[in-house]
Amino acid sequence: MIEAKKIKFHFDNHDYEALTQKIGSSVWVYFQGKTYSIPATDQNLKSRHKSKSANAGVTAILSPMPGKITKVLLSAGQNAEVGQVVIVMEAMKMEYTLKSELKAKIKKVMTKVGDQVALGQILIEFESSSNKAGEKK
Amino acid sequence: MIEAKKIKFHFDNHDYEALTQKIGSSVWVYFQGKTYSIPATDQNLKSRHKSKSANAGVTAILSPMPGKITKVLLSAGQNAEVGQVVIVMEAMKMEYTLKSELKAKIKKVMTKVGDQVALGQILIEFESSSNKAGEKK
Amino acid sequence: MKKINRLAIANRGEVAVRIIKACEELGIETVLLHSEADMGSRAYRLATKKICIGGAQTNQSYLNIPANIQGALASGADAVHPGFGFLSENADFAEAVEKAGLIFVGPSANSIRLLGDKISCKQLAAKAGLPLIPGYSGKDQSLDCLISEAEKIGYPVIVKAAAGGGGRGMKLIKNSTEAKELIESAQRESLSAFGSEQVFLEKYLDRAKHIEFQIFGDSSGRVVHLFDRECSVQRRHQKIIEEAISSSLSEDLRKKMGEAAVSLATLGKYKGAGTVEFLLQDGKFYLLEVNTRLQVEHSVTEMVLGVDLVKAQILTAQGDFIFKTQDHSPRGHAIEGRVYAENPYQGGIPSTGLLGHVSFPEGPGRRFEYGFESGDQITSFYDPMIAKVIVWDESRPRAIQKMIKVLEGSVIFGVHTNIPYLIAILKHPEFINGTMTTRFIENNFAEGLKVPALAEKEKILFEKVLSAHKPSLSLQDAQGGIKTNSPWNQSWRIL
Amino acid sequence: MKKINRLAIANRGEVAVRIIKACEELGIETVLLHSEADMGSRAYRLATKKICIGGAQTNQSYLNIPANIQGALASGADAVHPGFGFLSENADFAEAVEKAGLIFVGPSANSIRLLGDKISCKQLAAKAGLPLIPGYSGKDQSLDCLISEAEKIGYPVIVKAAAGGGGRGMKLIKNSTEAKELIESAQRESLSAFGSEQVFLEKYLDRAKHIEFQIFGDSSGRVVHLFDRECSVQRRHQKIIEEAISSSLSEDLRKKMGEAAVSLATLGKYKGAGTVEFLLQDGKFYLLEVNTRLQVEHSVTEMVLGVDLVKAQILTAQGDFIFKTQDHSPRGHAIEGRVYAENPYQGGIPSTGLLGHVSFPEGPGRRFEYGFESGDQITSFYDPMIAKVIVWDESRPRAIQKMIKVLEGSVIFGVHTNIPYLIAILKHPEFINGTMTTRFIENNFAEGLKVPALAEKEKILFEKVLSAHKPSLSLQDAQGGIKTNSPWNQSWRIL
Repeated sequence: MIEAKKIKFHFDNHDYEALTQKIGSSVWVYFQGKTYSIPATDQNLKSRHKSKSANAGVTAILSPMPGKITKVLLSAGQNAEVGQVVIVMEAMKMEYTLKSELKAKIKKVMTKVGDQVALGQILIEFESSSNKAGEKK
Repeated sequence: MIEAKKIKFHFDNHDYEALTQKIGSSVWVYFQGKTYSIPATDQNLKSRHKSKSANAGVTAILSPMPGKITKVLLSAGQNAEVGQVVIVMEAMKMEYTLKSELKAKIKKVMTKVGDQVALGQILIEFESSSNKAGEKK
Repeated sequence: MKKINRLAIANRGEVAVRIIKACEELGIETVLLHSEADMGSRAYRLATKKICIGGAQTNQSYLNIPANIQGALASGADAVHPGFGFLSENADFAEAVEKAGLIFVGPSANSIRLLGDKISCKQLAAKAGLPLIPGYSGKDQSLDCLISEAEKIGYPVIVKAAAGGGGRGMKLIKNSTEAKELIESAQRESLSAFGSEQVFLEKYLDRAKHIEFQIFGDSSGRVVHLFDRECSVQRRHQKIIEEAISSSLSEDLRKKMGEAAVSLATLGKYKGAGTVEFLLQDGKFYLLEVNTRLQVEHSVTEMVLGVDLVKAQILTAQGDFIFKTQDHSPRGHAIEGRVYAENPYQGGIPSTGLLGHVSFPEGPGRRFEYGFESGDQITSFYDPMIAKVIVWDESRPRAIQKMIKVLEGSVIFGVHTNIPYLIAILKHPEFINGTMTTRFIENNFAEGLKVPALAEKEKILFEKVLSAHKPSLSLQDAQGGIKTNSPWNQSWRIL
Repeated sequence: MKKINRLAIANRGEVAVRIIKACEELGIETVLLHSEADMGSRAYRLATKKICIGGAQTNQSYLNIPANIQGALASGADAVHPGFGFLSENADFAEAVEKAGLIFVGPSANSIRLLGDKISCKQLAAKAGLPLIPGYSGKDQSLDCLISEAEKIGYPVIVKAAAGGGGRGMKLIKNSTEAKELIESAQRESLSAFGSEQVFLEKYLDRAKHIEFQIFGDSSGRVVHLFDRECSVQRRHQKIIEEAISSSLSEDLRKKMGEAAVSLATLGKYKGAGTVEFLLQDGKFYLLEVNTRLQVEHSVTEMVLGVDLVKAQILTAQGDFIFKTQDHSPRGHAIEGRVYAENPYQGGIPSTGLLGHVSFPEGPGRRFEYGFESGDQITSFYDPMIAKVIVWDESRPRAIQKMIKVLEGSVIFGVHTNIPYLIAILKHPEFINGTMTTRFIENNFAEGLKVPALAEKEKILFEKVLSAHKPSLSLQDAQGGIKTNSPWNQSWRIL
């Protein structure tokens, strides 16, 4: 692993120094008591952005964190209400419920109880034209 | 500056781990609560060794540390007695006296008061066939 | 009476490191009983020996009693320290350790059953005359029964794991519509975390302070208390900031609560380090529960009292140590902040990943306990607490000021942490005044933190940083990290 | 009464870092007044502002009064902290700071003159009825006079810098033949270190313990003591290991010595942190000297008493702090080991160079104060002390045990250090028994350390290390480093 680097810059008659390190696809920065992380793979982001725009009619619940699915409460063809719990997952010994943010019909359930899922993995696909779906409680 | 590296080895049915780093011409090693430094330039050492052997009739007082010469008590042509103070130097705010370890005539004084000298720098050259000369008090 | 020469640690993370340090100082070898996922951890690197006892899933390793016993025996250990969490309050484990001929560093299995089980503890406390919170702790654990008992108590009601602790398996039920879901959730969490799905119900006290007493029993049956801690700053019943000693107790109240704690622990024949937790509301205190183990926040007690509780545990297990309460009086003020791997700008969502640069600004009266270093992975298998930052100073205001500085000087790259959240709490007037209750977070930080606007100099820095790492990269303010559902939505770019 | 907003530090190394940390916690900005040689140092990186005040040679920078004053004024500082060593006991400097309209963090110039000058201090102490060591402290500083006075006192005699401290400008004269050389040497060192060549003579007490009392005076003239330290482990009159509190004092003696220290400091109208040093021999104590400044070993007092002496200094300088002695009583035991950049296998010869990896094993009751990090140069211009390792534990035996572990876990690459020497001292029966006198080093470690023989596994490791760094290198055991005069003499090779 490459060490963190110091970066110096000048602004408004002052010299500043920050600490920075690229880890995976993010660049981390520490400056004046605060830590920032900046995604450094805009290629990747752009392509995902485009593919989403292209399928504007489909929305989904993505996994908000890596973890284990402990409960799936609805199945394909069923309707989800706004605020209804659709998925329960566990991460770092805490349980998180994923609720639907829209009233919509489920097109596909893409996970099952016991699955280890990754951050951003699609869990539920809706048939809907809304573009908001799934939020952590 | 390159980071210290871990090094693993196996001996007598045990796995061990040490920390190591090359700094300048030395390799530093930390193992089981002890720190070692190993000169990593034997080429250099060998050549100095040889040149010394070739001039076996000349001995010298070398500076045992980097520092500043604050007093030179004898000059070329004078005789040093065993234990006689020849040079006084200062390093890290402490004074160190360099005494002659042999009874010999001084061939050349190669430093003067106020000089900043390096570790191993020749300060006094003797005319003698003895091969021990100059030791820190 | 038996000198411990090699001690097995049935735990991981920072507490495993804490135990290793204590053993090193006592000249005791350590054996880390670890899962497959923990070979890149500080405890793994520091332990004298390490034995892999199973897979990453806790039921395969850290909650697996036979695997732990087998590992301890195979390593030639003569004692087992359970740390906190996992099997630390599991009486069967304590018993299995003793049966295997090893010393269990903790109370007897009997004490754990009496005091650690929340329900039997309440029964014992009632005998000892301690004030209890109204609730239900019956044997009928059917959903119907639990829901009807909750109705009887009257909402809000808390459902808790009988074998639990640390906020896991604990849910606040505000009304009847969410009762079923939350009770089931508590049962599942309890099963996963503690291996038992028994729960109980309590009336929720809505303006209470969390005050707890450190107790310590020697092998002769004598129990003393080592003063109090306040842990009112909690989120989802999980402590975030702890202090010693509480600034909310009168000397009279401190004396009464301390005596209550000691009388209960004495009745439970308590040995070693433990904690009696209370809620304090309107000047009245109620027993909350007893934790029959070392507490995460033991460090603040150590700093104000000048004791080493982990060494005391080990020495007591050997039979050669006695705490004399009269020798101890608190001095100054200590605060602990738990550093969680989570994103404070997204409601505390867990954050996992490869750790990069990690550094803490050491100095007088500062202590850093951490389990992971640069190059280690933070996984989703275990508790999100990756470090503890502890400060001591001569007074509470000075300790708060120091803590803010120390947190600002702490750098963790690779996962998001709650450090900005901790700083915001420390700067809140209610915390500064010491008037916070267990609803402090709910009342003041329900929305989480807002991503602060970037100053011009920060934008310039980020531009420079990105071009240093890779030219022509666009920039997204990710102090809040990737937005959960739509990572591209809220980015901004330097044009 | 005036709040300090920006404080200039007329010092370097670990004490500068210590002052910066205290200021950070008090919300005070810092200005490092540094030499050209100190831009690669931790204090340089941590200070809010830095001003270069001159060349590497101390008389051009750290001993240059006008340069320091000018730097402090240019930076907009409102106070100056002198640290220890350098100008910290220079009354002219204190005066110059005050004349420039800045606050001097320390006693008044008058107090420094009265107590800091070893000769006037003895006169004051005589008035206060303190027991003094027989000696000569007259104005006639001619070599002839000093030699004849030494003869009168009777060898062994110590010659000391009147303005000195820290073992510099101090020599032990064992007989008349070495008197001239050593007196001259003391004068030169004194001039170089303190800017004055005045010396005095004292009878050498050959089985004495070094015991000192931390004193603290508030702005109202009230002086208290904060208990004692023992610093008997000295080499060339330079302290190596210090402890608080001394294990050699009866309560009666502690009371008497503490009262003597306070009465002398009160007579000197002492303000802020200072130290009254005594020698204790055969149950009788003698005034040694007063240090009118923060002491290197202040940290051990902080750890056993629960105080922050640097913050107390700054707060006292602002006029808003008062130590109340009755609030303080010592707890547990603290030990400090000074880490010197020197080669313990060659009689402590200084070691300089580029620092590589540096790490300290943090943990409860451990404190590390250091001025240099990986990538910094250790030069020959300044004091060889590059770090301090301080531990606290509940008892002296436990503190010793902890200190050994902590030193073994400390890694410094790039310069040789006295860490093996410190460990050898801590393991010596005389130290463990607490019976050591100031001649402990002379009696037990006169020869320095012997390079230990290498075990087979170490040889295998070294071979592996060398081949990893560069194939076909030969190996020389250099735990003792390059032998001074003949680096090739005592090498050994793997064949």
